[in-house]
Amino acid sequence: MKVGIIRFPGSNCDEDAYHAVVDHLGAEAVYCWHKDHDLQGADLVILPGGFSYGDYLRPGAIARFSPIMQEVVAHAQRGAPVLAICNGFQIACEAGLLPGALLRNAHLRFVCEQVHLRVESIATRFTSRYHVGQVIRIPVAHGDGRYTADGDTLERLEGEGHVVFRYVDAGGHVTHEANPNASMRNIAGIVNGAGNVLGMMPHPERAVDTLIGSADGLPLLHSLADSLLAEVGA
Amino acid sequence: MTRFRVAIHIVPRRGLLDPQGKAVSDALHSLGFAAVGDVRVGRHLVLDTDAESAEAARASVQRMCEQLLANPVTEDFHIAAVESA
Amino acid sequence: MTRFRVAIHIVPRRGLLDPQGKAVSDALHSLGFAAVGDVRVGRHLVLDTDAESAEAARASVQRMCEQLLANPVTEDFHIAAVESA
Amino acid sequence: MSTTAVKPRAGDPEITPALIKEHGITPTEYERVVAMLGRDPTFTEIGIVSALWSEHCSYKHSRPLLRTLPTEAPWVLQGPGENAGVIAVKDGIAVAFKVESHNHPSAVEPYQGAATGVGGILRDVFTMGARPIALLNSLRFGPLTSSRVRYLFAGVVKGIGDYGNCVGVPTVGGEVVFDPSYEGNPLVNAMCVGVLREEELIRAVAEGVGNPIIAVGARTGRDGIHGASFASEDPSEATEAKRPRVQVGDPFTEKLLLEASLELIRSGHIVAIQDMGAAGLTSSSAEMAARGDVGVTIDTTKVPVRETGMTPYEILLSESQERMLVVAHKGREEQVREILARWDLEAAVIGEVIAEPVYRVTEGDTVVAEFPGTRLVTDCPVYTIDAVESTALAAARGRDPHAVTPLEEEADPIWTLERLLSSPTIASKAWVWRQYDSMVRTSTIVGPGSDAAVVRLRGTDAGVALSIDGNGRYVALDPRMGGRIAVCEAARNVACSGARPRAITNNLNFGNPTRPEVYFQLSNAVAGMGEACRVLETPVTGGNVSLYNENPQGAIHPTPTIGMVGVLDTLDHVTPSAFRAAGDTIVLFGDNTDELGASEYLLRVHELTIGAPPACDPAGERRLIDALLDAIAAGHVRSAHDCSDGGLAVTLAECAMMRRDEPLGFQVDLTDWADLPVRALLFGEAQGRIVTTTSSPDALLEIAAKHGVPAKVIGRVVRADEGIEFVIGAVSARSAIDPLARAFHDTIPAIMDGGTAADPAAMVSASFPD
Ligand SMILES: Nc1ncnc2c1ncn2[C@@H]1O[C@H](COP(=O)(O)OP(=O)(O)O)[C@@H](O)[C@H]1O
Ligand SMILES: [Mg+2]
Repeated sequence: MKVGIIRFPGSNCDEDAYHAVVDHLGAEAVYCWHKDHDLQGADLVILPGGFSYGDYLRPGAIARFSPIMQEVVAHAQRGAPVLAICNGFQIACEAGLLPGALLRNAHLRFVCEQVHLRVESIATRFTSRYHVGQVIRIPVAHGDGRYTADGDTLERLEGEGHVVFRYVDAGGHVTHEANPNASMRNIAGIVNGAGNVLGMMPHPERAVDTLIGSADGLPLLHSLADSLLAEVGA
Repeated sequence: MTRFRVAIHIVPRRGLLDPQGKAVSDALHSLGFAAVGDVRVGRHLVLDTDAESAEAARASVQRMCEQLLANPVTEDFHIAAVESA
Repeated sequence: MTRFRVAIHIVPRRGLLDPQGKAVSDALHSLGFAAVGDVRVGRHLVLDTDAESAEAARASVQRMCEQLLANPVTEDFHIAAVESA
Repeated sequence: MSTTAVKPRAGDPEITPALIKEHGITPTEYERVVAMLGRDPTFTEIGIVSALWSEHCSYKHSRPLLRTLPTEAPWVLQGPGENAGVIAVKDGIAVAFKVESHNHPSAVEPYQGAATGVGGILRDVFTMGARPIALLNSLRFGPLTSSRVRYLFAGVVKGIGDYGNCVGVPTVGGEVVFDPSYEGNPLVNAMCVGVLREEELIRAVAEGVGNPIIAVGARTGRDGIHGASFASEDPSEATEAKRPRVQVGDPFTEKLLLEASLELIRSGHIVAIQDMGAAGLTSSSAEMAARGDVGVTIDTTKVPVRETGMTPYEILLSESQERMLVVAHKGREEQVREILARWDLEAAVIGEVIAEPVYRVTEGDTVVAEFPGTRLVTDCPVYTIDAVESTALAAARGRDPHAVTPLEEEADPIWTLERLLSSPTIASKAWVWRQYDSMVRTSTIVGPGSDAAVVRLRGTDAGVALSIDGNGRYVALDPRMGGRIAVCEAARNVACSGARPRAITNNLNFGNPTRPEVYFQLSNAVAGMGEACRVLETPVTGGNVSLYNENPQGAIHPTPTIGMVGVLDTLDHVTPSAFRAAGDTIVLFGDNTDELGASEYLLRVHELTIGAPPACDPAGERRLIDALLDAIAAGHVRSAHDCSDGGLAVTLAECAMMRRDEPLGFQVDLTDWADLPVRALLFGEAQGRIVTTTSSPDALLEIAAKHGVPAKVIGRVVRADEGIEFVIGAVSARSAIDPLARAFHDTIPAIMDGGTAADPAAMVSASFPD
């Protein structure tokens, strides 16, 4: 399995994604430069966190026009997996890979802390190693993470099981206090209709080792590896 | 070719939560501006561009808004003024 | 008392770096809008307020800008329109 | 010596005594310039001198004092004199670190002032060839009861957060103190730590005749002109008129500059690199030339500018951010340009290193400034002032804290404890550090909220422990003792996390040094710092001086802040501050004393800054640290937290409920000290104490005894629902955890976001700019 990590100007979680994949998952990873048109044969594409183009105008608005994004979109259209984390999630929404938008946190401040997420669906290639209703601890670090979409979109996401992670309290309950940014319906992560693009505000690549606070993000990477292995096997 | 200065307003779509607007309105109240009601906070862009005519400038800025400047999911835009710069 | 809707533009002061404006201008160029020159990004506020007259509304908004809405060190503001709402 | 003709430039103002004064140049200094040049200086030259001879760049009032500080140890690879200090850690890995102040810009525009402060310190570190891995900050404000202070506090925190978060360097620690002495003159000190391989160390020394000098990064605008001399003036007089001088930071460009600079340094195409910080192009070029003892020539028409019609004076003195000056190998200009272009950055050759021993600036073919050799830097004046202690402060120190009548409520020590825990200076700063990305780079083992942060160094099993500390109250009341305490407290913090303190950087925030009583504070504080550094073997590898911190009420508390770097040879030794589990035994290292002077208790409960600060014996602190580190290495220490603001009671309470989700309780018996006044025992700030927990108390006591450090079992950790309890002979005091936890955790959020009481000004700075 080969992972392509996209490097935009202003990406700053690219190295963290690299270490998570190489040191903790034991897979191969390459960086893909935003000005290139080359995914270097990556099976999985990661759109990492950071502040592409300084988040100027709107987070993700400028990055989505980077040359490499044409390849990322084509890769996604082929049904190949894309993991879009934090700023990557914002870029994916701007690029139309995922529905909705991520707006300024309602309290208007950046927030960095460990949060609890409830796994809402394990019928995705990103979450097969979790169990439904499992509560995991993963950090968030963002200023614009308030997931927003129109009513129809929300109904569709819910109805088709495309809401993958929700902010909850330690006991697994969806509460206002557990929501770090006032995102609609406490949504922390969603998949697209085809199930191959996951966008999430929390950082699974920062939760790969108890030494740095949590290893609850590792099963996500392992789920992806499983699914890719199954494809090769098939 | 003439240089035009174009003003654009980009505002959060009505019905969406506008926490900045709410924060500003609360702050104005606590400063004693009790008569203030709703406040909406958006962006004001001023850009210079060369074009054959004011209409051409407006048309080009319209495309910029649709492609980049406004988010079609959450924002509305309005080209407020086109003046020769 | 009448309800007025007031539009306010707040822009980074000329001469100060406007990194956001520069990023937008660069992005427009790479999207092919080669004719674009300088871009400045500021804020556009629309607020409703009750006042005896349009003049009174404007005067009150002027004070809001001075006291709260604009940063006196880095920004200029302009009251663009006062209309009965 | 023959010099090229330098004539006044058409359009420049005439040199008058008023203009010279306006540039902060004294008549004697002016004579010095004339003697150096053998003629009258031009307007451009006046600008250059005013910048380079400002306190900020020249250290003219502090240099002789700084020279007394110890700067060497076997692990020091780079001491003071460069953009940052560097120490060796392990396996060829080294760390670079430095602290810098942005006090005056932050007083005027808190958001941009603090943001650009972070930008500057990042550049100081990555110009050494080091990749920044951690940021810390030390902040001082007036009391939060003022809306202006809330505005400054919110803006500074957001500015620091937005900049570091965007660049992608975790902010892992810091401190915030609120005291009336900083009203109107906040302190914003930022520290950065970077990692490098020893062989990658690069110095900012211009070399090689014919080598091109290249301006890199952002374009030059009219912002911040005269920031350096601005930082060297008393802001209470001058600030209002100088507002347009603020600079706007662009962290996105900084991130590109960081990546491009590290790539440039590794490429071998360049000789030297320096950030254009205070006094911009002038100071960076003159300092690089002086370090290499070479001549340089610079053509201002070649500098990429953001605005039209900029004069040489403006181009030389602009403090536009996110710019670097590079000396490249001759013939490699194209390669340098290519690397920068990859990061969408500009590079322009603006001058070269020359054989002739002059510092020359031209505007096209016209020479607009020329100084002989490197004398501009080396001949700058140095002042020593007669030091006289302020009689008011000496009198305040002389007052007996025991003569202060306790309030009625103090009959219950729990009341006093709660009052202290809700002092904004002591209360949890989670409201602040939640706004900082403390985890990016996935190397933060211990983030904000502990005694010291711990950051691992990839490629080794080692880590660094980082802390920034200072207590202006102590220094005000006794500068020498205060200087010692600042260093010792920082060292104790680092040791509590399991690290051996190795070196410091420091920021001297003081008032106007030409006043004898301020110079007294400065000279004595530096002396105290030096004493402690020598005993602890933590040399000073760099720092910064910020003088003229005054408000209309007078000088701020003299505030040296100490950035301490410690090393953990293995991450197995990382030790938390918070209690770990019920049943653990609490062992106090060090002794309780009857010292209540200069305490947070007196300030918070009685609004008094009086009495002598606690005595600090660096040799005793050294033994304490050695004992603690031995005990940690032997695996006997489950948690360690040092006693500082608020004394023993506050320290124990913090250990119990620092982790809000998983609090614990404690029961301690202090009957051994029953002869001490209760408030001195519980709230006095005696130095040299650490609260540890262990499951092997005997082993711990044995190690302490071996080092000659007093140590005693004082109690045990219990479940949270059992609350806390102090027994002192016949006296005992108990409390549930909850009210104390609320005092500690909710105070700052309640002040800053508390419903309708929210401060409008704070809100605006918190929501803008976006
Ligand atoms: N308080 C101090 N103690 C020791 N060295 C200091 C202190 N203040 C400044 N220095 C050293 O003086 C040198 C020059 O100062 P510096 O602050 O780098 O100027 P700049 O503001 O351009 O960065 C630096 O090497 C710095 O480490
Ligand atoms: Mg420097």
